[in-house]
Amino acid sequence: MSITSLAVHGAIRRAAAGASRAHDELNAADGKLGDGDTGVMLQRLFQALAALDVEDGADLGATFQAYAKTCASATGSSLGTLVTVAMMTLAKATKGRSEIAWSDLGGHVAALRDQMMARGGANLGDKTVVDMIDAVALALDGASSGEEAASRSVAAARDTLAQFRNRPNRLGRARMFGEKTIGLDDPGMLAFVRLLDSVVAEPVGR
Amino acid sequence: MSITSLAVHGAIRRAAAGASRAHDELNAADGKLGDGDTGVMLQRLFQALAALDVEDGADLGATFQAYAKTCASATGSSLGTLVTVAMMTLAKATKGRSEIAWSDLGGHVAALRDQMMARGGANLGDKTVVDMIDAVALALDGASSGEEAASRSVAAARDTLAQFRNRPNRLGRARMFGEKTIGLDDPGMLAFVRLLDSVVAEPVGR
Amino acid sequence: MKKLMNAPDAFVNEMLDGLVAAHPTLVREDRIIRTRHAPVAGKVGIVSGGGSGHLPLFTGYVGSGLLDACAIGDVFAGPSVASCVSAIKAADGGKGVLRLYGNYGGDRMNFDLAGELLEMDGIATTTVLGTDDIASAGAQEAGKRRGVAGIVYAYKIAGAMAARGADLAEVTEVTQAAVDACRTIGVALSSCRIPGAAAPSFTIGDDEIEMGMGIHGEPGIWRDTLRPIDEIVDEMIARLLADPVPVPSARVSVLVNSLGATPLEELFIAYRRVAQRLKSEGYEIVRPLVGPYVTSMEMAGMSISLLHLDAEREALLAAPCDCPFWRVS
Amino acid sequence: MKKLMNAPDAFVNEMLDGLVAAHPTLVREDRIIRTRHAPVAGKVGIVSGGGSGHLPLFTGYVGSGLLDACAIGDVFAGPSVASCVSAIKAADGGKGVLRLYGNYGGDRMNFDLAGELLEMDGIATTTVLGTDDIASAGAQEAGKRRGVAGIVYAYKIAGAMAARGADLAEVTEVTQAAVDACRTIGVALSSCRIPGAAAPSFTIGDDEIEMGMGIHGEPGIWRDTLRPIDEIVDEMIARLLADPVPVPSARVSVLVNSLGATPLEELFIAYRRVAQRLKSEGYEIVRPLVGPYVTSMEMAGMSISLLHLDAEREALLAAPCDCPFWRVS
Ligand SMILES: Nc1ncnc2c1ncn2[C@@H]1O[C@H](COP(=O)(O)OP(=O)(O)O)[C@@H](O)[C@H]1O
Ligand SMILES: Nc1ncnc2c1ncn2[C@@H]1O[C@H](COP(=O)(O)OP(=O)(O)O)[C@@H](O)[C@H]1O
Ligand SMILES: [Mg+2]
Ligand SMILES: [Mg+2]
Ligand SMILES: [Mg+2]
Ligand SMILES: [Mg+2]
Repeated sequence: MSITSLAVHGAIRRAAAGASRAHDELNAADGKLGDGDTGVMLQRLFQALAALDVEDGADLGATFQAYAKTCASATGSSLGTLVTVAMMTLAKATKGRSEIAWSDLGGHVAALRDQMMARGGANLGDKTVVDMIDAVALALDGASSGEEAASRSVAAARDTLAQFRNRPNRLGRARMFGEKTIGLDDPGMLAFVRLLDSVVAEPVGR
Repeated sequence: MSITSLAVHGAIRRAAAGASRAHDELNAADGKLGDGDTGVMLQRLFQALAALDVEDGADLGATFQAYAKTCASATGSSLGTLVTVAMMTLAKATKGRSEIAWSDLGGHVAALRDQMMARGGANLGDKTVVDMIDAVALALDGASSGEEAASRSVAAARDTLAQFRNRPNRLGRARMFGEKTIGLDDPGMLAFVRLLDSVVAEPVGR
Repeated sequence: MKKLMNAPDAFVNEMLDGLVAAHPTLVREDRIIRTRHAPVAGKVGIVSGGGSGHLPLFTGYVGSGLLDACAIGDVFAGPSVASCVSAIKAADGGKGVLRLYGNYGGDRMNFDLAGELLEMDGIATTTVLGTDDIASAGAQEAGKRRGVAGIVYAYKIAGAMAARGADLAEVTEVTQAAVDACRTIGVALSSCRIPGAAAPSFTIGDDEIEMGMGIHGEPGIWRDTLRPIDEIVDEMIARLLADPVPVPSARVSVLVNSLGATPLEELFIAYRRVAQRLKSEGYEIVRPLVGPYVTSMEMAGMSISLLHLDAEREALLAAPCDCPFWRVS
Repeated sequence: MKKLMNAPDAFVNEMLDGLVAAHPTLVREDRIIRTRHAPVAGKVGIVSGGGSGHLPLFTGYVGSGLLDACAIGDVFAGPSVASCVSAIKAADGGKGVLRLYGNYGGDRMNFDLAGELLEMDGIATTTVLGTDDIASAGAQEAGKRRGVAGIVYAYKIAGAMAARGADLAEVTEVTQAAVDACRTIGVALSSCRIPGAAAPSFTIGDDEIEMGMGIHGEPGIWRDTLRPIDEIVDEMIARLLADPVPVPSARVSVLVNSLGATPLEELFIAYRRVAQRLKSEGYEIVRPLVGPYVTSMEMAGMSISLLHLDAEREALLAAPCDCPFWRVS
């Protein structure tokens, strides 16, 4: 059981469907402490990714590189560029391989978390999507099947959203709202949960 | 019994007081079919006129010339410039005289009506201050005392206001509102009535 | 419609103080603004004037190759007769003065009176009135039309003609011909408030647009819910082209003007369509202008002005000019 | 907050179509605008970029003696990495490219990524971030401050320095010093709406003003009922002067900027007081700028930017430049 380009593209497609469903909710969440565009941005971005042609057995590095290129052209938003960073990181890490093992997924997620932090300047605890990815990376540690990966990451993501809800945002525009952000979900974290829920709604690996 | 510079200046002072009292009403009337400034303009203008020094026995032409000069500097509004025109007309007509007879007043008013029409391009019936002045000029014809002049002109002015209320404005900005002006008083006509009421509230001649 | 101001009565004077402080090429004398070099001996003077609240109009166009002096009224009120007199005097370099201003009753009386008072001083004056607003009266009553943004073209033509050394009659004739070749129509989206006034100058619904409204809120042709700008531009261009000019030309200049609050982004979206439409009708656009040239404070809306060109007018449009808000070099 | 537009999704592209149609000195390539002559061989390139909705910023300052190219994002959103790459390439004349843009997280990531992607192509890049908004972070955290209207001065300095033939390190150093010598503070009176958004970007009461608010509605220092502009200007100037710059000077330039709907009349009333206050504090004002230089569509409000000068910076400010919205000659 492993992750191939086709499996990844299936996940991207389900994420795109999830982004459409969550469009209004995410815009509204961003409207409270940002500029209200998280939903529209993610919907457009994942639609563009889902529209790419990905063949089964394709080199994973090439697949992620194609995603990275599409992201780099399709969006200039901060969350969108973090997706670009993630895709670039995965492209480098999986270059020349047509599959990766489920047990390696946690390591890849940890690597892209680090790249996102280096690029975006967020620290853990700032209440951003990075905190979500950190929690998922930890949860995936030791997971060796798609089912395990799915259940662990979903549980970790939900817990993390709930934990951070009552903490203040410490980054970017949301930071300016200070204590007023307590009680609100960070739109990037919320988006991660919604997209992950959609991705795992069907079996992710084979 | 005749009209001297001092009598004229008394009338100007009472008109100034009347303009202050009618300030809000005239602004409101102008607000409905103009730019809402008739009250503020007349208050300022007549205060400037009332502040001039006028000596008893002064040449009427010089008195009116001083008013004309003040008007020319103090206002750029259309009604204000019509007052300037009136003052210039009276200055020419009374040059070298220290008094005029009540029986001549109607002729002077008719002359300034004609000058106002020539300058401003209004026709009789357009529902402007000119219709008011026309009515007063006619009413003054044959009046030979201050009391007679006062009662006749006040009656004519009130009648004219009432008559024109149900006709449409046909000049300037108010013209653009067409039939919507029916039922509304023209601010210039209304102002004339209010100021005239103040002027005749005390005896005008000696 | 909140305002960054002090006492409403001080609005115009404080505005003029700031204008000349920021632009030392302008000289203020009470309620007139003139160029530092005015009057220029041997040159026909160009004066304008009108109410405040329309910057850059009127006084922002005082500069070389444009206006020599300008008489300034209160917000949306004519300049006083005394200001008109001073402005004409300030512009008179001995070859006479063209009075070039918008066709509003009060302004006409004031400039006319001023001209007559100055006849005794031997200053020759002529008059050209801006009458470009096609929504304000029908083509048969073109003389009753109000002046709006198109007057900016008339300033340019008159200023360039005077700078060339033309005499008063020539300047007047060429300027009048430019006005006759110019047509404007505007749309309004939101109102403005005169400083100190209790209420906005007019009201318009949150989802409404008015076609043909004047720059002081004078009623227009129709009012309806807002629609895509392409449709609005198409109607405006159709109305402009349907209004005959004495000598039509396939070469035109066009001014897409903001009434104030409408941002540049929207003007460019509109200009894009204007250019498409005019091209598809066979016109070539020369020296287009896009920006806030004639405004009504915080009013939202825009106008389109079309100037039909001939060789002379095109050359005059290209002649150098320099004022704080418009420079050709 | 009605908008003259077509589909919200088409807003930026249609705006750019109109911009280049009206200004043939600008060339559009998808989501970048460059000068007709870019890249200029042997000259350091200056690029900027940022979200749309701030015209003339950012792309309106593409022109000689200013920016060579600009990457354009959606309204209030960063330009894509791909646009940043294209803009840098378009500006590279072989002597490297300065990336000069406002300090916003997303824009930084995008320009940084773009720079790294281009390292392989052998294009040398440096970065200077606009950080002039003193309300956005304290003086001890000046590196966290956002960039607002003061970046216009940085454009001028960088563009003039590059035009002189300075190398990338020199251009970068002098531009960074200009940013360090510049301070801005703004006030907001009313909100704006992103095209297609259901609600305004923020809300503010009908009688309220907010001191220090950012150009996207970022919260400021205080919010209270509107007061006379002289009091507001006095506080703004006091705040600007209380914020230390590395090398203070008694010669300063000042930009009084409209956020969009605030009319020129009000800007001049404000400038009048700015000039009075600065003079009474012993400053001499050089080349003041008053107008809409950095806006947020229909937002009402204004900002004041103060640039401390030295001899070199003053000369660079006076150097010729030419773009659709700013010309020095
Ligand atoms: N520098 C950053 N580091 C980590 N996460 C970030 C950063 N900037 C933004 N985010 C995440 O992105 C979310 C906002 O996304 P979005 O609204 O799409 O972007 P934008 O802020 O450009 O409008 C935030 O809620 C946060 O989780
Ligand atoms: N050309 C004119 N001829 C006669 N009366 C006029 C003319 N223009 C204006 N008026 C009178 O002036 C009144 C408006 O005065 P006011 O509001 O003070 O001037 P403005 O229209 O300049 O704001 C009108 O109601 C009308 O009676
Ligand atoms: Mg957002
Ligand atoms: Mg009025
Ligand atoms: Mg008026
Ligand atoms: Mg955004």
